[in-house]
Order: sequence, then C-alpha cells, then structure tokens
Amino acid sequence: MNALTLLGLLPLLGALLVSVIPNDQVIRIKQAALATTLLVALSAILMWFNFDAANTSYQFVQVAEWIPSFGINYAVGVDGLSLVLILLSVLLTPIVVLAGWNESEGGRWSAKVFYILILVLETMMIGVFAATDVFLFYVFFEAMLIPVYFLIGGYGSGERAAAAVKFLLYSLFGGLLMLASIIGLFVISSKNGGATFDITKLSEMHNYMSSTTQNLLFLGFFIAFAIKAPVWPLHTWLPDAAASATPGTSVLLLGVLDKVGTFGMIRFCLSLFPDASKTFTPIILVFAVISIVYGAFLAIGARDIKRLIAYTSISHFGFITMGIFAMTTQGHSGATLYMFNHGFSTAALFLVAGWMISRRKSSTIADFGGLQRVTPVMAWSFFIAGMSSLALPGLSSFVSEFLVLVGTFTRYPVAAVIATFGIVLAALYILIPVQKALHGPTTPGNENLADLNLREKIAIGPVLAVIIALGFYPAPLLNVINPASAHVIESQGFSDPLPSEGAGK
Amino acid sequence: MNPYNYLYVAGLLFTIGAIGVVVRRNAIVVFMCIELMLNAANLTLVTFARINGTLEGQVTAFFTMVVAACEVVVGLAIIVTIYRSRRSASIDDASLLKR
Amino acid sequence: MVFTTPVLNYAQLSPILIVLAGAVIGVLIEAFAPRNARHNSQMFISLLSLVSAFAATVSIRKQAGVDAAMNSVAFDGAAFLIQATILIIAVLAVFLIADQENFTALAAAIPGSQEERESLQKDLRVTEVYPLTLFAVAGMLLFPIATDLITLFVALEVLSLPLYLMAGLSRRRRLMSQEAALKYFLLGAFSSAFFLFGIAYLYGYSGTITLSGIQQSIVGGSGNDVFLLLGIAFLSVGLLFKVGAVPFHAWSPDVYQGAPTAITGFMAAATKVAAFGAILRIFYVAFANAEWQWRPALVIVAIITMLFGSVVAITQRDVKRMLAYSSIAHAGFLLAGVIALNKSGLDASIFYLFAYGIATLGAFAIVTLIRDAAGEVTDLNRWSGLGKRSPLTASVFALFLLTFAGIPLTSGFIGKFSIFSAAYQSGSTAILITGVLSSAIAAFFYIRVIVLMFFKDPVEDGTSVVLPSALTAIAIAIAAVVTIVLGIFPAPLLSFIESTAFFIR
Amino acid sequence: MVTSNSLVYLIALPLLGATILLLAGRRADKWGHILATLMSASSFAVGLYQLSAMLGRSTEERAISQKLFSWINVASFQVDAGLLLDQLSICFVLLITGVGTLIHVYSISYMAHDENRRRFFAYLNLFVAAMLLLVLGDSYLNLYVGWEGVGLASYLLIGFWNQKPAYATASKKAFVMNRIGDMGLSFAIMIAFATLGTVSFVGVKEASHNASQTALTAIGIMLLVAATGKSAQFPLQAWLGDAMAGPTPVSALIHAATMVTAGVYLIVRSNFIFDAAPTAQLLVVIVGAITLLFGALVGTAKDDIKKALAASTMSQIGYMVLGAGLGPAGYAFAIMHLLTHGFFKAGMFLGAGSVMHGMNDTVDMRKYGALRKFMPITFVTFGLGYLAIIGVPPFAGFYSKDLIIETAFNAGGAKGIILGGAALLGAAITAFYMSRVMILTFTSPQRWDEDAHPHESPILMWLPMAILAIGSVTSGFLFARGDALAHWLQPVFGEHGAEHSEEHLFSPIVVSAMALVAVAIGVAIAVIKYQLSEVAATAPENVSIFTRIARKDLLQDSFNEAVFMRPGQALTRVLVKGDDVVIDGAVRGIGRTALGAGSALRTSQTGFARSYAALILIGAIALIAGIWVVTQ
Repeated sequence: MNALTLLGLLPLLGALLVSVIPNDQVIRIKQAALATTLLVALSAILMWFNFDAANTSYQFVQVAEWIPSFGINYAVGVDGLSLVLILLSVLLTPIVVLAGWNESEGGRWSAKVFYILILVLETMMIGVFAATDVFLFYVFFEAMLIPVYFLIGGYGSGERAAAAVKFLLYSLFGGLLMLASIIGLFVISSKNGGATFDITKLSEMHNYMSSTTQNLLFLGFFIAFAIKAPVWPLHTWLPDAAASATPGTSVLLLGVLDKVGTFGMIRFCLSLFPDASKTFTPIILVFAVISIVYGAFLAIGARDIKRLIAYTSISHFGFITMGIFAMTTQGHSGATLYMFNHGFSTAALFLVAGWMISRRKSSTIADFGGLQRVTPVMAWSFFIAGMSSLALPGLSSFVSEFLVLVGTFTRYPVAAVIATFGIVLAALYILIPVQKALHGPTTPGNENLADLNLREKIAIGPVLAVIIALGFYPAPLLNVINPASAHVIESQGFSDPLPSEGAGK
Repeated sequence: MNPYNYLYVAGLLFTIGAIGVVVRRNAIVVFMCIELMLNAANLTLVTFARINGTLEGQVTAFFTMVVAACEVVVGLAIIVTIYRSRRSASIDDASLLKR
Repeated sequence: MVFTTPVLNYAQLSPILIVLAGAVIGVLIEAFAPRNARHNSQMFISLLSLVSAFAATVSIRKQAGVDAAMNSVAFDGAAFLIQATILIIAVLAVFLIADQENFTALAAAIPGSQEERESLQKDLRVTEVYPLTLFAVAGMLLFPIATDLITLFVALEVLSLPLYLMAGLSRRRRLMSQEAALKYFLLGAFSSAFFLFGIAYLYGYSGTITLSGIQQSIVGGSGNDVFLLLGIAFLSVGLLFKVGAVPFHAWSPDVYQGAPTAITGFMAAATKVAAFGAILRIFYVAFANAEWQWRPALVIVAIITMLFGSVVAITQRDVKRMLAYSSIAHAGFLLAGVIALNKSGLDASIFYLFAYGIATLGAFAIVTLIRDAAGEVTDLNRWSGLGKRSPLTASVFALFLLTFAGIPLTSGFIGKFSIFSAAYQSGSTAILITGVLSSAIAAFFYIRVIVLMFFKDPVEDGTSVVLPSALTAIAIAIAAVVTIVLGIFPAPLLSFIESTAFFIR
Repeated sequence: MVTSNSLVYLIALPLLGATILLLAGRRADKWGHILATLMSASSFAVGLYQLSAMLGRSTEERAISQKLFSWINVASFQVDAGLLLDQLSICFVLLITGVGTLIHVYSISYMAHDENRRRFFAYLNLFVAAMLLLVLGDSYLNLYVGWEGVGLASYLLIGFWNQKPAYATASKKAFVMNRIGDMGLSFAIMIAFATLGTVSFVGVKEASHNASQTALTAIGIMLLVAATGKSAQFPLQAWLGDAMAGPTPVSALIHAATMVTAGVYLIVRSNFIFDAAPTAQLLVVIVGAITLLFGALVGTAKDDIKKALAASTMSQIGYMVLGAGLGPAGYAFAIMHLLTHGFFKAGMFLGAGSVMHGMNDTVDMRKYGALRKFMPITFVTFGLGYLAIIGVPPFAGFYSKDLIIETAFNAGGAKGIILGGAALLGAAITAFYMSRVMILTFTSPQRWDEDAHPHESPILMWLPMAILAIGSVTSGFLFARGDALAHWLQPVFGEHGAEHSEEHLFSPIVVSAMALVAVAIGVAIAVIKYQLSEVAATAPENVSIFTRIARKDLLQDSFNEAVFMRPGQALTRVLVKGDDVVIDGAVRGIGRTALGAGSALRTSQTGFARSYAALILIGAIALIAGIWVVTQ
C-alpha cells in the first residue's frame, strides 16, 4: 500500500484500537493513543528521509478512482510544502497527547472519546495536506472541523459551546464559499477537456476562464483560507476558540489546522488562479500587514493568556500571508518555514500556558506573578517559547520571519517596512506577559504551584529543542522547502527581483 | 356563441371559488368553494374539448367528478371529526399550529 | 369515433398493482379479521406487498416504454429509480408505523371522551393506517410515471387523500393532529383545484392531454401562448404545493408538527420523492422547450424557498417544525435540479432525493424515540443534554443533521455538490450562490441542535429516550448506514443512476 | 582569506558554559561560578592565541575566517554561519573576554550571597558568547544574531532581580527600545539585500563600490538607527539609565565596556558604507555630538552613582560615535576611545559596585562621603579611572578623547568648529560631573545612614579593579604611541585609513591645551560646589528648572511617554474595544440579522388556514405575473 495512505490510516487504526479498550482503563487508552501517534511521527520522519528534495513533482503518489461520475479521485502525494506540514502535524500530535495527559478529564465525555477524536483529527490533518485532488482536499477540509468542534465544545473551558459554534460556523461559511468555487472549477473543467479535480490539471483551467470568473472563484477559495488562517478582519473566531479549547486542542487548532489556510493559499489560490492572485495581491498584502500590526496590538491589550497567544498568532499569520503573496522565493520559503516554526512556538506557548492555567485555575495574566522563582522550569519554557514567538535570532521563528521580510522587501518594500514594526510590538506583547506572569513579586496564591513534572518536561523538551535547533540550523527543512517554493514562483511566471544595484551605477 | 365566453365564466367561477376559500370561515363553505373551483376547471375542460374537437377534455371532467366525490368523503370525514372535537366548524378556530 | 380496447402491459404496472392489491387486502382484513389479529397481518401484508413491488420494479428495470397503459404511463430509467426509492422509503416508513405508540386507538373518538379512554384501555389499534399507507404509496408510484394529465391528477389525489387522513391519527395532542389533517386537506384540495385548472389550460393549449403531445405543441408553437402560460403556472402551483416550495409551503410546518411523527417522516420523504419525480418528468419532458418561459420564475421560487426555509428554521423551537422548514429549504435545493434541465440535473436530483429521503425518515424515526410520560417530546429545549443521556441516539441524529447541512463524508454533501454543479452547469450562478448562502444559514440551526444535544446539560424533566422497537431500530440503522456509505462511496449509486436515469418521451 | 577552524571555540566555550549552567540548575550552584569564569578565561586565552597567531602573519593575511555551515540558503539569499576575525574584531574579542573574565572574577565575590549566583554566571557566559558572535559574525545577519543575543542577555541581567517590579520594567524597557534599533538593523539588511544582493561584510564591501549613493545612504541611516538603539544614543538613549537596575558587574561589563559599544563597532565595521554616504555620516556625527552633550548634562544632575556613570557612558559613547562619524580619520580613534573607555569605565563601575557593597547597596551619592579612608583601594582604582575619563595626561582617556576632539575640529568649516566645540564642552562637563562623583563619594565629609559600616571589598573584587586601573593608566599611551592602533586597524579601513587630514584648524598642541583648560574649569567648578561647600544628604527640592529637567534625564522619558507610550496604549484600548464591538459586532450582527429575519418571517405562519390559502392565491398570481413578464 502507498506509504502516504498508510500514514493516514495509522491514526484511524489507532482510534479503532482505542475504541475497543474498556472505558475504565483510562491509562491504557492514553498509552494506546500515545503509541499510535508516536508511530505515526516516526513513520513520517522515515518518509522525510526517503523524500527526494530535488524533485519538485508530487511524491508517494497514489491515485484511485473514487467518484468517477464527477472525475473525483482519491489522489494523494506530497511535495516539499505538504511534507513539511504533515511533519508538523504528526510531530505535534504525540506532544499534545503527552502534554495534555489529563486534558480529557474536565470534559463532557470520556477520555476514550477524546483520544478517538484526536486520532481521527490526525488522519484528517494528514489527508488535508496530502490530497492532490481538490475535492478530496475539500472533504478533509470540512470533515476535520467536526472533531475539532467536539474537542472544543466537549473538553474546553468557559464558553466552550459558544466558541465551538463560532468556530464551526465561520469555517463552514468559508468552506461553503470554497465549495461554490470548486463547483465552478468542476463545471469549467468538464466543459474543457473532461471533469477533473486533479490539482495539476485544474491549474491549466485558468486559461479557459474570463477574468471575472477567475476573480470570483479565487475569492471563494481565498476567503475560506483567510478565515482559516485567520487574516484580519475574519479573525474573531480564533481568540474565542483558542481561549475555550484545551491547550492541546489549541495547539492543533493554531499549530496545524490554521495552516491549512495558508497552505491552501499557496496550493490552490496561487496555482489555480495565477492572474487573479496577481490582481488581488495588493489588497491581500494590505490585509496581511493589518493583521500583523492589529494582531500585535490586540495581543498587547489582551488580559487572558490564551487570547494573547491567539492574537499573536493572528500577527504571525499576517507574516505568513505576506510572505506567500510577496511572490519571491525567499518570501515563499520563509512563509512555509514560518508555518512549521509557528506550529512549534505556539505549541510551546500554549502547552506551558495550559500548565500554568491548570495549576493556577485562572487564565488571567494578572493572576500570575513571580513564577520564575516558584516554578523555574515552567517559567523558562514559557520564556523560550515567547522568545521564539518574538522571533529572537537563534530561535527558529527568526529565520522564517526574516526570510518573509527580506523576501517581501525586494518586491513590496512598503509592506515589509510596516510589517517590520511588528517586531517591536512583538517584543511588547511577549515581554508584558513575561513581566506580569514570570517576574515581579510572587502573587498570593502562586506560592505553592508545582513545577513541571517529568512527563511535562518530556513533552516540552522536544518542542524547545526543535525551536532552538532550527534557529541555528534550518537547512534540513529549507532543503525540502526551497525547491517547492522555487517551483511555485516559477510556475507563477515570477522570478526573484535582482539586486537593484548589482549591475553598477 | 363564442365558446371563449365559457372560459371567461369558468375563470370567474374559479376566482369566486378561490376568493371564497380565502374569505369564508366555515369549513363546509370553504370546501364548497373548492368544489366550485373544481367545477370551474371542469367547465374549462369541457369548453376546450369543444374548441379543440377532442374528447379528452370531457373524459377528464368525468374523472374529476369521481375524484371530487372521493375528496368529499375524505373531507367531510375530517371536518366532521374536528367538529365533534371542537364543537365548531370554523377553520379559524383550528389554529393551534402556527409559527 | 372508434374506441380501441385498452392493451395493458401488466408487467410494467405490476408494482402499482401489487401495492394496490395489498391495500385492498388490507381493507378486507380491516373488515373481516378479528381485532387482535389485524395488526400483525396488516403489517405483514404491507411489508409483503411493498417488498414484492420492489422486487417487481427491479425485475422490470430494463424495460422501457410508454405502452404500459395506452400512453398513460411511461416506464423508463428515471421511473424505475424513483419508484424504487419510494418503495424503499415506504418499507422503512412501515417499520416506523408498526410502532403503534404514535397512533390514536380510535380515530373517530372525540379527544378526551370516555370513548377514547376506553379504547386506550382496550389497547385498540388503528390498523387502517396500513391500507391507507399502501394506497398513498400506490399513488406515489403512479404520480412520477404518469404521462397524461388525467393520470397525473388521479395519482395526485390517490397519494394525497390517504395522507390527509393519516395526518389526523396522532394519539397525543389529537386536536393538533386533527387540525393538521384539516389544514392539509383544505389546502391540498385548494391546490389540486389549481392543478386541475392548469390541466384544463394545457389541454386547451395543445388539444391533447399527454405530456409528449404538449411538448410537440410547444415545439410546433401553434397554440395560444396565454393558455400555455396559465397552464404551466396553475400546474406548477399544484406541484410546488406538494413539495412545499415558498409561497406554497405554509401547510408543511403545521402538518409536519401535527401529524403522527411516523407519518410525518413518510410524508416528508416519500411525498417529496414522488412529487419531484413528477415535476422532473413534467418539466423535462413536457415543458423543456418552453424553458425561457418558466425558468426565471422557477429560479426565483427556488431562491426564495432556499432562503426562507433556512432563515425561518433558525428560530424554531420545535424539532418537527424545524425539520419542516429544513425540508422547505431542501425543496429549494431540489428545485435547482429541476432548473438545471440537463442530464446531470436529473441524475443529481434522483441521488439527492434518495439520500435526503432516507435521512429524513431516519431523523423523524429518532424523534419518535424521545418521549416523556405524555408521549413524544418535540420541544427542542427539552432535548438538551441528549448526548449525555443517550450518546448513540444523539450521535445518529447529529449524523442526520450533518447530512442535511451537507457536511462532507455524508450523503447530503454529495447530493448538494452534484445538484449545485448541475445547476451551475446550466448557467444558474444565482442558484449556486444562494444555495451556498442558505446552506451557511442552514448550518446555523443544525449546529444549534447539535450544541443543544451535546454541549448543554440535561434538564431533569422526565424526558427519556425509549429503546427503539426492533423495526424502528432497523429503520434508523439502515438510514444511518446509507447516509454514511453514500457519503464515502457514492460512486456505485452515482454511476448506476448516471447509466440508468433517463426520460422516455 | 586565510581560513581557520578554531574561531568557533571563542564563542563555543562561553556558550557551553551557559548551557551547562542553565540546564544543570541548582545542581551547579556549588561550582557554576567557577566553570563560567574558566570558560570566559579560556575564551580569553583562545583570543590571545589568535592574536599571537595574527601577529605572526603578514598584514594582508591577518584576517581569518571560518565557515561553520550554510545557515539560511534560499535562492539568491545565501547566508553562512561564518566567522571573521580581523584586526578590528580581535580588539573586541580581547576586550570582551578580558574585561569579561575580570568581571566574572569580581562577581564571584560580589554575588556570593545571592542564591541565584549560578544563574547570574550563566547569563554572563551567555552574554560573552553573544557579544563574541556579534563581533565575529562575517555578515550583517550573523551580527544580527549576536546583536539580539546581547540584547537578550542584557534583558536577563538587567532583570536579574526582577522580583522588584521596577527592575522588571527596566529590563523590558531596555529590550523594547533595543528592538527599535534592531528594526533599523533589519531594514539595513533588507535594503542591502534588495540593492546589493548580499549581506556579508565582504560582499557588501565589494558591491558598495558600484552602488548608488542613495542605497548606501539608506543602509547607513538604518545602521545608525541600529547603533543608537544598542549604544544608547540620542534618541533611543532612555533605557540605559534604567538598565542600572541590574547588578553592578553587569553595568560594568554590558552597559559600559562592551555591549553598548556595539553600535560603534557596527558603524566602524560598515566604514565602506559610511565613507560613500556623506549624508549618513553627517547624521552619525550629529547623533554623536548631541548624545555626548546630552549624556554629560544628565550626568551632572544624578545623585545615583550608577546612573551618573551610566550618563557618562552615554556621553563617552557619543564621543566614539562622533569619532566614527568623522570618517577614515576618526575610526581608529573611536575604537581607541572604545577600548580605553572599556578599561576605565568598567573599572569605575566595579568601583561603584565596591562602594555599594560596602554601603549596604546604597547608590545615592549624597549618602556617601569620605570613603577614601575606608576604601583605599577602591578610591585609588576609581581615582585612576576618573583621571582617565576626564582626560588628564598621561592617562588613557587623554589620548583617545583628545584625538577625537582634534579630529572633530579638523572636520573642516563650520562643521568642524561646531563638532569640536561640542566635544570640548563635553569634556568640560565630563570633568565637572566626574569630579562631582569623585568628591561626593570619596573626599567630601561623610553623610552616611546610621547603619552603614563601609569597608574595603575582598581581593576577588579589588583585584579586577586594580587590573582595570592599570589599563586605564597605560592603555592610551600604548595605543597612541606611534599611532599603533591606527596602523594595526588600517587594513580594515582601506588605504585611506588613519591618514591625518591635511588641513589642521588647530595644531594638536593647541587642542590639547584647550581640552586641558576645559577640564580644569570643570574640575574647579565641581571642587568649589561640592568639596568646598556643604552637600545635603538628601537632594534639595528647590532647584532650578534646568536641574529638575536634567534630573529627569532631560525629559526623555516624559517625551517618550507622551508621544509613543500613551498614544500607543490608547490605540491598544481602542483596538481591543473595536475588535469586540466593530468587527466581532459585525459578525454577531449578521447572526442577529438572520435571527431577526427568521423571527419576522415566522409571523407569516399565522396558524390560520385561510391566510395560507391567501398566500397560495397570491403565489399563483405572482407566478402567472412572473411568467407573463418573461414571456412578453
């Protein structure tokens, strides 16, 4: 069987395994879930080693007829872009399982349901990135909402039901717009050489569209992705969802699911509608830049630590979007790498924040204080995660953020300049909570908080290690990403701007 | 006589019937108005049969009568039941189900 | 004038004849069999006749022709598919009807009277519901295959009259049930008057009562266009009334709510299939060449129907009313298939009808299970926390809601996709956009119910989930399985429909 | 260029130290400080080894480089993790590791009673590593890593006692203001890449020959912004005073000797850009001149010994920036002043730490007085540093500062006179406020709090002070003799480096004389004001508006608060509110509209069959009308 399909099936099998374990053997359930996710992670790493980075076409391809009446195939394959994102998903999942060992306990339903949902979600995450058939992508895109919806609404805290509904409605709305566009594509393809959903074949279809059609179809896709990624002003679901979800769910939500949005922009918006992408680039850049600054300001003003992290993500997604639409290799590679790095730094932030909250029973930043003395390991973990979030050089986010900025600057200097102001704001939105929560005198109620236990240390360790390692040595990922980015830029008919002074005065 | 005039009459009858359904409260009267509409249709059919010189219209009219008779059976059964329950044949009284 | 002896092709009529025979036997049983033997024998006869009718349809599926009854009916691929769908739904509906808890013991008894109490004590059964069902089914089988206007009208009445009665058979809230019967009857009769009036004008226009004759007249263009106009308009009123399209929808929420739930399910599913079967045949066969006349009007009706159904459903507090408005919205979606007026529109409509019919029946079957001491509980507020009390029931209901909402991996999604793409293929961008928009609105209330069931705490008011009877359980299980299987592997059915569905002229 | 594979040890050793200490946690409490000191010392040893190796090579081959690995490599954007050790960076390497090691030694004793001493040493090692990366990086992006790395270390060390909210705030302020400067560096790198296609020093230098002045000016200005942030130059100087919240050794190492001079390094390192961008160069000297006066003025009003020294640092770096901005003539002098300043200012800070150590951590000079008797060693070492900073021959500051003043005068025309005048005025004010510090602390009558028991510090503390004092005395002479440093650095600046300009406004002797007169005036005023008259133990309130402004750091914080902070906070509040009300409000509004529409349309379902019939009738008529309209 195809390696990629197998990878996607593994978590489902795990879910099946979990479902047959009796409800009262909670430990067994957790162990089974952890073992499955670890196995998936290892398999994905193995795939990464077998991936031929120099080859820009899809690899590990499998195509099987699914719904021949509509030309729909089960078609999967990965290029550098999707491989990186699949890696991100499957690496984060075991960490989430381990880090949120007790997350399932405050929920409406049993631990079993929780882990089944997580495992099903993992399958869908792999599927959504691996799909090379637009219809298949859409199916995963929509279907993955359901487990997340139940994870938020069933195991979250606070206004969890409302947040889950808001998340679902936003996403469904976007999804339906995309469905309209997909139908449009389908009809156009069936009128021009046979119905198909194959991404490669569909990317020829723009030749048969009027510019109005192309613009409309582009918007259908883009709005769906802009909701997912969240780009200002379609972001308001994210803080609510992130604040209500369990930390683990938030990690998957912000770390992986939202990446589907930015992934989709590259994979679908750009390649299917090159002309429309060009038309809308200025507007999108404006929105991206607004996201960067706006998200940062709202993060500065946030009182709740989870909302704060959510707003920082909005800012970061602004960077990613900007990098994508800058149409330079640096911007693209930076954006892709940013997706990966943001996954890890947000994961670290959310996990540590989750532990802080579960110990303190409050998510208000002001309730913390002086944690650096009480719980040094936890405080340090948060600090390093925060530093990564503000893109401190030497940590992974810096590389990607700088690539995005430099890549944008060569083509759209104004956008890059405004975005760069975001790095000052980033310093504020990280250091303010650091000061309030970690520094200062120990606030009453915090004196006896326990520091991270061994399990938590094991969970956060790899995340921080990845953050630091990729900061110094991003080559393993960049080597995979670069050919894919270059391919996208080239197929868009762009080439990187040459140094303006290179040829002499 | 111009057969089209029958069409006008039929149209008039249909309209009267339809308006009757809308304005009358008593279920029986409403039902009678519907019968009027059916008969307006019958008249139309017959007229067209005449105009077109084919028989189908008349055949249809016969079928309609049979069907209308069946409708009466069912309709009266329902109306009578509801009258027995409510002691009223006003269709406005039967408005529990709304919104 | 020469009368020819009618030549009947009994094989092609056999499904209808079998069902009618079953109905007649049922009447005889009602008349002669002892009271305590009636129920089981009636049920047996009903199922037997329905199943054999189904077998008969299947056995003659390859036959096609208009000569079954002197050009009065046509048997073709589309007819087979629709009849088969109706029969499958009818079998499932009989499973539900068999759970006699829903029905009054003595329909003639005055609500609250001594007579009624006695009949309840004696545990009497309204076994006449079985022959009524069979008569209705016979009408439904005839309606979509009728090719002349008389047969159409007779079939319409044969399917409607039993339903009027069945709507009044509820055991609880009998006043409402009777009111539903009255409203359904009066408005139904009112609309059939329009229908008949339309028949008269079409006859006047073309001088013939066969659909193919009308089509030829339209092609010939010799008739008086005013008659055609009036004919199409009045006929449409009758048809649109049956499917519950706005503004001819007003009966359906009231009747759906008042009728016994099993009957509501049967009505919502089977009537819709039959009526759309007829609409498709009439519009595709008779009126196709006059599309420039009726299409704009129908587009507007479809748009209003989709939007109205979705918007009003949001505010409903009664589950049956909510499903009624949802079925109005779905009528709008189905009209999109009529408007498409192409082969894919026909295929899509048939698939949609099958998927939607089965799911609707399943959803109403679930409604019959939620009860308190006074019978079914349809107030949505009292459904809150259902997921906690009975996770399986709630999950299956959620599944049906998701398929109504058109979430991928359910049959509803495939249906929606195929029907909208057919509509867009024929150039109806407006339908596509409205469809997507109203799907988004519709998602709002489906999700609200899911939230209610899963994310709200149960109210302790004696509402409970009864164990479904074996037959109900089977019906629900079949519906759920069909919904999922058609969501994941729709290809066999789709290609079967694609290769089978056609209209003979 | 000669390649080497041992440069990395310079950085790796302290980095290893920091990593071990941070990961080991409390387990390293016993030996952490020793390990850290050893790591720093070994790095110094490697530096010395590299120096001797360098001396052994011919002038052209002195610069060596090491490529570690390919760091960021995307299409035309190629940055290696590479190190470059040349005549300029070796100066810094030795300063950082040398002074750094001394300060490590000092801190062993100074921090002995702090329960988190291990962590302190970890930060110190981290700082040393980052600072070495800053000066060793072979490209602007590598420099940037060190640049922010030292910012991080500085943040951690300023906030070392962050349990005090004010200290935590100070550290945050330092980081944020530094980030504004860092933004400038980002811009510079982006412009460099966009215009020149490379960000390595070698590459930019090559490309700058062909580049337009516009591009180079833009890069230069952005580099200047970066420098103002890191080196606490006007207008990003406000953080330095607050940074004194950190333990005193930190102030000595980071906020006097090394990190704050990184801006000067950056400008000097980018000499090829500034040489070709006169506008940017002009801005550099303006910033330098303003800051040297600004810092000096602030210094006159500070009663906190560390803040007075911090203001002095700001002012002295102003001199360096001024020197660096004067072009080829000034680079070497800027570096020379940087090095001598490293000695004397670090020494004085350590002295201040020693005083505080003896005075229960009091920092208010008005509570000092007459400490000469109780802390003789501190007095002597501090005094030597004092003589060096005010520029008394033959102490180090005399040589280095004099040369800058002289070069400033030689800048030509009005510019020369203004810059020279400013530098001269600065020298006078420096003499005044440093004398003030000296007098208030050591020679004036005692004004201690009752529980003060001043005593000399232990050897581990005074030994580093003594060594630095020796540096303060001798370094200037050593560097200036025969233009030794200038010649040494010349290959870095190209052919025209170190050449004295042809026209002399004043001869060197005259400049020295003027400087000495200025210093004498400054000292005299201080003596009259503080030695010869009574000094209040608490700062008088009824002072002139100028004093008040000076005490408030010339209103820099008030300005920043009024212009940036409060509007920023207001904007944040508006946006937070707006996000909820406007954007989310719009979303909720859509939901409410749908609900409202639903409720409104629901009313059409009246429950009366007759109204339904009416609806059907109307519908039928509408349908007919609709079809009619289309048909016509």
